[in-house]
Amino acid sequence: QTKKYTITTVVKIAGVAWFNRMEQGVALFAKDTGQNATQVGPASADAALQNQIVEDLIAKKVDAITVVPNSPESMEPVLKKALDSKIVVVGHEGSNLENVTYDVEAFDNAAFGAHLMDNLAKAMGEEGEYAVFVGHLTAKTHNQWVDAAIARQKDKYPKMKLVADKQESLEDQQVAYTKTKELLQAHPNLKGIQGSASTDVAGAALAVEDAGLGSQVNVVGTSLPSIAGPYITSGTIKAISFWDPAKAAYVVDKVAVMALEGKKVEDGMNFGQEGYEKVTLKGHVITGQAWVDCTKDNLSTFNF
Amino acid sequence: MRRLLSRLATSPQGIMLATGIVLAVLFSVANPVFLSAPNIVDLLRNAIVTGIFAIGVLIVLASGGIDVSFTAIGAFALYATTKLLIVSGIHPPMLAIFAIGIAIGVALGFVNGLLIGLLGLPTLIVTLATLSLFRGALLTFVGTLYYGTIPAEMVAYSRQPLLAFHLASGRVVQLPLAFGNFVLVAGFAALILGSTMFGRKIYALGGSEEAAARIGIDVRRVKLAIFMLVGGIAGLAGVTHVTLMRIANPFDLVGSELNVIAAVVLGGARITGGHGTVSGTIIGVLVITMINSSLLLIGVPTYWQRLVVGGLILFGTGLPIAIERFNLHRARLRAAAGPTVTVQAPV
Amino acid sequence: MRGIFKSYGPARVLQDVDFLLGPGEVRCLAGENGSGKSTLIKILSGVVAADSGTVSLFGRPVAGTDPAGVIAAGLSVIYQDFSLFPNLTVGENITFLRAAAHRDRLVHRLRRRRLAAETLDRIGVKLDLDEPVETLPVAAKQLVAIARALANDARIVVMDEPTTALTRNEVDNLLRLVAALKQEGVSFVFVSHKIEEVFTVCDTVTVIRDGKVAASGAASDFTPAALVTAMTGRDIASQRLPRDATAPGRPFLSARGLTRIGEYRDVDLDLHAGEIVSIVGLLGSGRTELALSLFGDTRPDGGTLVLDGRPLSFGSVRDAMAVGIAYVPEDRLSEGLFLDQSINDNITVSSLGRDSRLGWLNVAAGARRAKAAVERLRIRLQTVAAPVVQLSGGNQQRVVLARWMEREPRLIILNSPTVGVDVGSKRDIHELLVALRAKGTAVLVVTDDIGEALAISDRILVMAGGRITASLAGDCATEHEIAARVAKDAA
Amino acid sequence: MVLVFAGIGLGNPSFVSGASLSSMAFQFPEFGLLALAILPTMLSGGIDLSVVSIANLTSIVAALLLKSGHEGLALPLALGAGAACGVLNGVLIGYLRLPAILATLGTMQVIGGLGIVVTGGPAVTGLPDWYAATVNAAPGGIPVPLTVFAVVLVALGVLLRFSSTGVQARLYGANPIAARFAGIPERRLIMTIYVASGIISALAGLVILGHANSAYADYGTSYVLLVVLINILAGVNPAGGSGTVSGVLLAVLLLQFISSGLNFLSFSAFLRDLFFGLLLVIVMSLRVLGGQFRLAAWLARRSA
Ligand SMILES: Nc1ncnc2c1ncn2[C@@H]1O[C@H](COP(=O)(O)OP(=O)(O)OP(=O)(O)O)[C@@H](O)[C@H]1O
Ligand SMILES: Nc1ncnc2c1ncn2[C@@H]1O[C@H](COP(=O)(O)OP(=O)(O)OP(=O)(O)O)[C@@H](O)[C@H]1O
Ligand SMILES: [Mg+2]
Ligand SMILES: [Mg+2]
Repeated sequence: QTKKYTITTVVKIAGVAWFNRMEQGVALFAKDTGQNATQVGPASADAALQNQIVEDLIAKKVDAITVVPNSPESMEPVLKKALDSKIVVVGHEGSNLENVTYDVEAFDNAAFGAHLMDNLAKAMGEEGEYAVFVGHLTAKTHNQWVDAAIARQKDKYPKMKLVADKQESLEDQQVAYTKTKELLQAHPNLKGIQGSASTDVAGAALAVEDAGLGSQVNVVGTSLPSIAGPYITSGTIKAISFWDPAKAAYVVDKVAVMALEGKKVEDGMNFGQEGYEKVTLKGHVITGQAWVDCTKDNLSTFNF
Repeated sequence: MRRLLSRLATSPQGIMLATGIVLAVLFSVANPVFLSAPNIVDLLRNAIVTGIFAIGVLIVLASGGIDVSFTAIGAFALYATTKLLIVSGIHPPMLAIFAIGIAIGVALGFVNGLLIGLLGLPTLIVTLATLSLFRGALLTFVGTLYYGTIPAEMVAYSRQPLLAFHLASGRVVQLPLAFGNFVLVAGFAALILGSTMFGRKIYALGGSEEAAARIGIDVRRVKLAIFMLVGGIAGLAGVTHVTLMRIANPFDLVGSELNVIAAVVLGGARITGGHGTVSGTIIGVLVITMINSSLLLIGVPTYWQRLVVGGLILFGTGLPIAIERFNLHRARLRAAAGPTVTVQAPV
Repeated sequence: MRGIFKSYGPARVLQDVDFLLGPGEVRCLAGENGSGKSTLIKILSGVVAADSGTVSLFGRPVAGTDPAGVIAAGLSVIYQDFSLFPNLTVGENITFLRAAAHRDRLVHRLRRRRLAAETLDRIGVKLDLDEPVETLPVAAKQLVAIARALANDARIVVMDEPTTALTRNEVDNLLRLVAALKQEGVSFVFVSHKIEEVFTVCDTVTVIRDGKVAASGAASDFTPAALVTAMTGRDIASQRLPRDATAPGRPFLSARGLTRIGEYRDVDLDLHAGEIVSIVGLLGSGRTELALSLFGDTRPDGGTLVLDGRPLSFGSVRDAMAVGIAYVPEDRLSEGLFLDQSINDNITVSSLGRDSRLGWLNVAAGARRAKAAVERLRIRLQTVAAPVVQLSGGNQQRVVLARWMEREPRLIILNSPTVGVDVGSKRDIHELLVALRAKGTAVLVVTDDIGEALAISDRILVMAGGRITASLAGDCATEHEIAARVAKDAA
Repeated sequence: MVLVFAGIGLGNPSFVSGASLSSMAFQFPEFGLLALAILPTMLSGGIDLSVVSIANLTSIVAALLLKSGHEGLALPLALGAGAACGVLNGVLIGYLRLPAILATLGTMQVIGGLGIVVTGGPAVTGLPDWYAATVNAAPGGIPVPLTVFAVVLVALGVLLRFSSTGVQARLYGANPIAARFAGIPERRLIMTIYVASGIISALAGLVILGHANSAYADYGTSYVLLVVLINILAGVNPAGGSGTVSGVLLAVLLLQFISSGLNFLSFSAFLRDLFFGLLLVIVMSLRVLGGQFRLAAWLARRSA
């Protein structure tokens, strides 16, 4: 066995379902490879707290930092500091990050957004009014998905119509619920809702069901089976798409070790994880094709 | 009748009611749907958890203290209760589930009460500390995992409407049974505050703690009781939140404390203590809920929403103050009508 | 109470005090400001524990602090600071004590209203039972405090300066009531700085000086002069202070037709440099409101103010201060002092500009001035760095005065400056005002104490129903004459 | 504080190193400045919940100006924006007499919302390199933000103690009615206090801009309660009338030690919340109990 490295993954916030699943991937990687890989995250999804953690990790002299930033731009200086201290930095969900050794993306964000729109269009029969949610107006990836989705609709589904502008759920299910209720009041003909934060679809679906409109309004979006499950079963949520955070983390850590060992990532490499069998490399951004759709039919195959 | 009206017009609740009506009129001019039955029912539903919390905050404010830990207590109760049920697999009736949540709340309130009553620490300091402490303890020791599937009793309860009707469009409009919790808590608090000596002692404490001690009120015990009561109310709010959202997420609720306090203060309670009524608090809660959940309806662009919410809070705070100033001015102009203090011939 | 000792930190407040009260006895507790009267009362009522000594009530010992037990046993106290609940209504305040003492669980609204109304009837006062206490004038608050104590059917009533804010009629009512209750076997402890009251109502007297019992005996054994000597340890003559022989010059401040609707109207007033003017009147006659307008705190609705011959109007207190007007407010605890802040800061607050250059303070110079002021006004204290809350009432009032002396005002308005101040201190304050007059300051005193008005004033104005109804020369008027005018004009 | 430091040092010896100290020195000035910004408002019996929003808005203003090449204007206009926000608070609290807690709760949203309106959500990036380089530099081993913090700390400390405005602020906090009768210029004073708070927040914003090399409308949202907590831990009376900068300094350092220490020992982020709460309870209880003990000892000595 080669040298043992300390690799720490810094996530947006500790303890939520998404990053708990990611931690499973980190743990699996540690078990498989014997590396000292762990995961940490702040108590609330605040860029400032994430910066503090990375500062401390630099002082602690870890070998590699892998990071899922709340606000990629805000982290550049501290990541640069890490690179300057000879620490390997691998990003995830931060394709625009500059101060990283590599960045691993599960997929192309624009393609994913377009895919979500395809799902929504299918659920709505390619016509009618729809609305979109982002977690925060300031969240970059959410906005990329939604912008790409809207572009796709304009391009391919002319009979569909976006009502109101992007709704902000503050990543809070209660807010998604309230906003959806308002949407239903303001736009009685609403037929579809697309969510971005993992709790958006659940809040929206509950609001739709409470209004007795489960058969008329269709919800799709990004989420996890454990969150959206009850509403996928009841049929209000037609489909959710996501990528498996555990697999992403596994690949991220693998890339980190490669970089530490001085190996280069090549275009078309196989990382041995589903969706990352043939990655593309552009600059330092490694992109897979790792999105997964979950519908009523395959819901039972997921355990997270 | 006129006397009653003029009393109402000069009371804080009355002024807030007027402010709320002004806002409602503005909103319904912007979009007439605002005044439709479904929207009003939605508004009431959205006010439930804030409303229950607000009653607790009112009690603390009336006693001259301030509480910011109630959201953490609510989150603790909501999560610990649900986890307990799920992990143990027991299926008690809904009433017992609420009782568990309330008991957890009372226990945490007891911690506040001990520090505040026994050690005599200032309420803001203690509750700011326990806000952090309870939340940290919950997420460290109880868990962080989100439960998307909650116990069947809770789901069944959450599906029961207190009031429901169908619209021609096929829409269902329903007010969940949980609204009853809000009504019960409000009624209970009105009774306690208005008609029991314990309630009057709360106001007495808020008026002057020194004076209360001097007439033999056991200040420590009353404070302990207040924080246990308020903890219980927060616990109930937490469990109610679970049934409304049909999830148990330990990250929920914390962060909304200032919003709730704002609602109570808007309703006429004073940060400095001794004042506030249940009716005023209800009005305050409705106004805040209205502000927070009507922007889309009245067509405020998403990018402007935070700004507008802030602006409306300022408006909602400022208008009553302006009205009160006007009332004072008017009262002075009318003061010549008759002396308030007269000294009669000696007995 | 026997052998009572009590210290607050280094300050020994009570030393070996014995205090006895029999049934149906009215005992006066006399002493200078800060001699320890209020402290003794707090020990008696179980609010504060004595360091040593025994307290027994109706033959049973009282241990430690148990105000509820003491109240239930039949003792009620009218505190110097009233200790009312400002946020509650008059009716509730009056009945709260009794309800708490009876360990009621529920509120009995009707019974409460009846009790409150009856009690107010007994002391001959009409107040709106539903009005919150905080909006009442000071005097009405004091009446509520009295009513509350009586509503509890107490067998002992302790009155710590119950008459400070009351007018003559009300005081007479109260004293008559005390006499009547005494016949029913109720005992009283009566604290007052008003010597006449002591002799009108008390059977026995205990004098405390510097925390020790200086004299004790039947009231008939004392003459007023002897009592004052026992209290202060020095002789204080009670005659009028010398008047300035020279006629006052041009008016410093004149008001013509000054009106603020609902408060005062058509007030014509001339205040001259080197003159002391007093305004007397009943509760609610508008004196405080007039004073506040002269200090720029409120704006008159009509009329004119002329200063040094030029018309002006005040936008704020700052404007009035800028032309040399000072104001000593009525309630020194809530309006006058920063209780938890140092004596030094309390004295220098209004003249910070003097020690500062471009906004930067010369802290040392400020402290020097504060120390000098403390000596000049003979304020009794340990250090100027101590919080002002530790001072006794009379010394606190001197701190407020010292603050304004620092500004060398051209007109100083004092609202009830000697309320709750002992005879010795009162005399000192009066002398201070006379000294100010000698320096050419105009002095306006709002007071309930006709004796005080007579002792110091060059002119006495009677105010009633918001108008000035009479102007009397200070050296010709008699107490009787003024009291008659006040009562007549009010009717 | 020494105890906490030593405790963590025992747990992980590398904590007591230059690297960790310098890491901390980079972290705390950010929220330390915000804590100082709230101090004068709490001293005067008010509170300013909008400090974080002001910091973010000023960093956005500075970022936009830097980006558009108006480099000379950036600093003065950013400070001006902070002062303008202070004026807004001052008008609401001093002139319109809204309770400070409600007024600043409102302006927190208004000013934060303004940041969103201006940026349209995502972070402002693409600043000239010199800015971040300057802020993140450490001439002579002392980070620039630390110097800013130290200068503001001393300046505020001197102002509060040795200027008439400082003394007036404290006295006004102790008793506003007495302050009016003592001729303290109420409205002007409140205006000064909140403008000062706005300007210090703006400095915090400029430090954040350098740290993040971008301006983000939602940065540091978790700081609002943290800085109130710091002030209270520092012994500032929430009702007004007492509080010192030295107390704030101690509290800031203490919290930074705990926070970094927990990161070093790889404890869960939620423990940080727990510890902060516990610390506050313990410190306050000791203060009360200690006060009683001291008094008891005193009395015993006197009567002996
Ligand atoms: N004629 C009147 N009729 C009714 N209310 C009055 C009248 N005059 C005054 N008042 C009220 O009573 C209050 C006056 O009380 P206040 O004690 O301040 O007056 P004052 O003249 O200073 O008397 P004092 O100095 O004896 O207290 C005012 O606030 C006013 O609202
Ligand atoms: N809480 C306290 N802490 C420290 N010193 C106190 C406290 N309360 C009272 N004192 C001091 O005890 C002494 C006696 O005060 P007390 O209030 O009993 O005087 P008093 O005789 O009632 O005076 P007055 O006539 O002014 O009301 C004073 O010197 C006062 O400064
Ligand atoms: Mg006294
Ligand atoms: Mg008066």
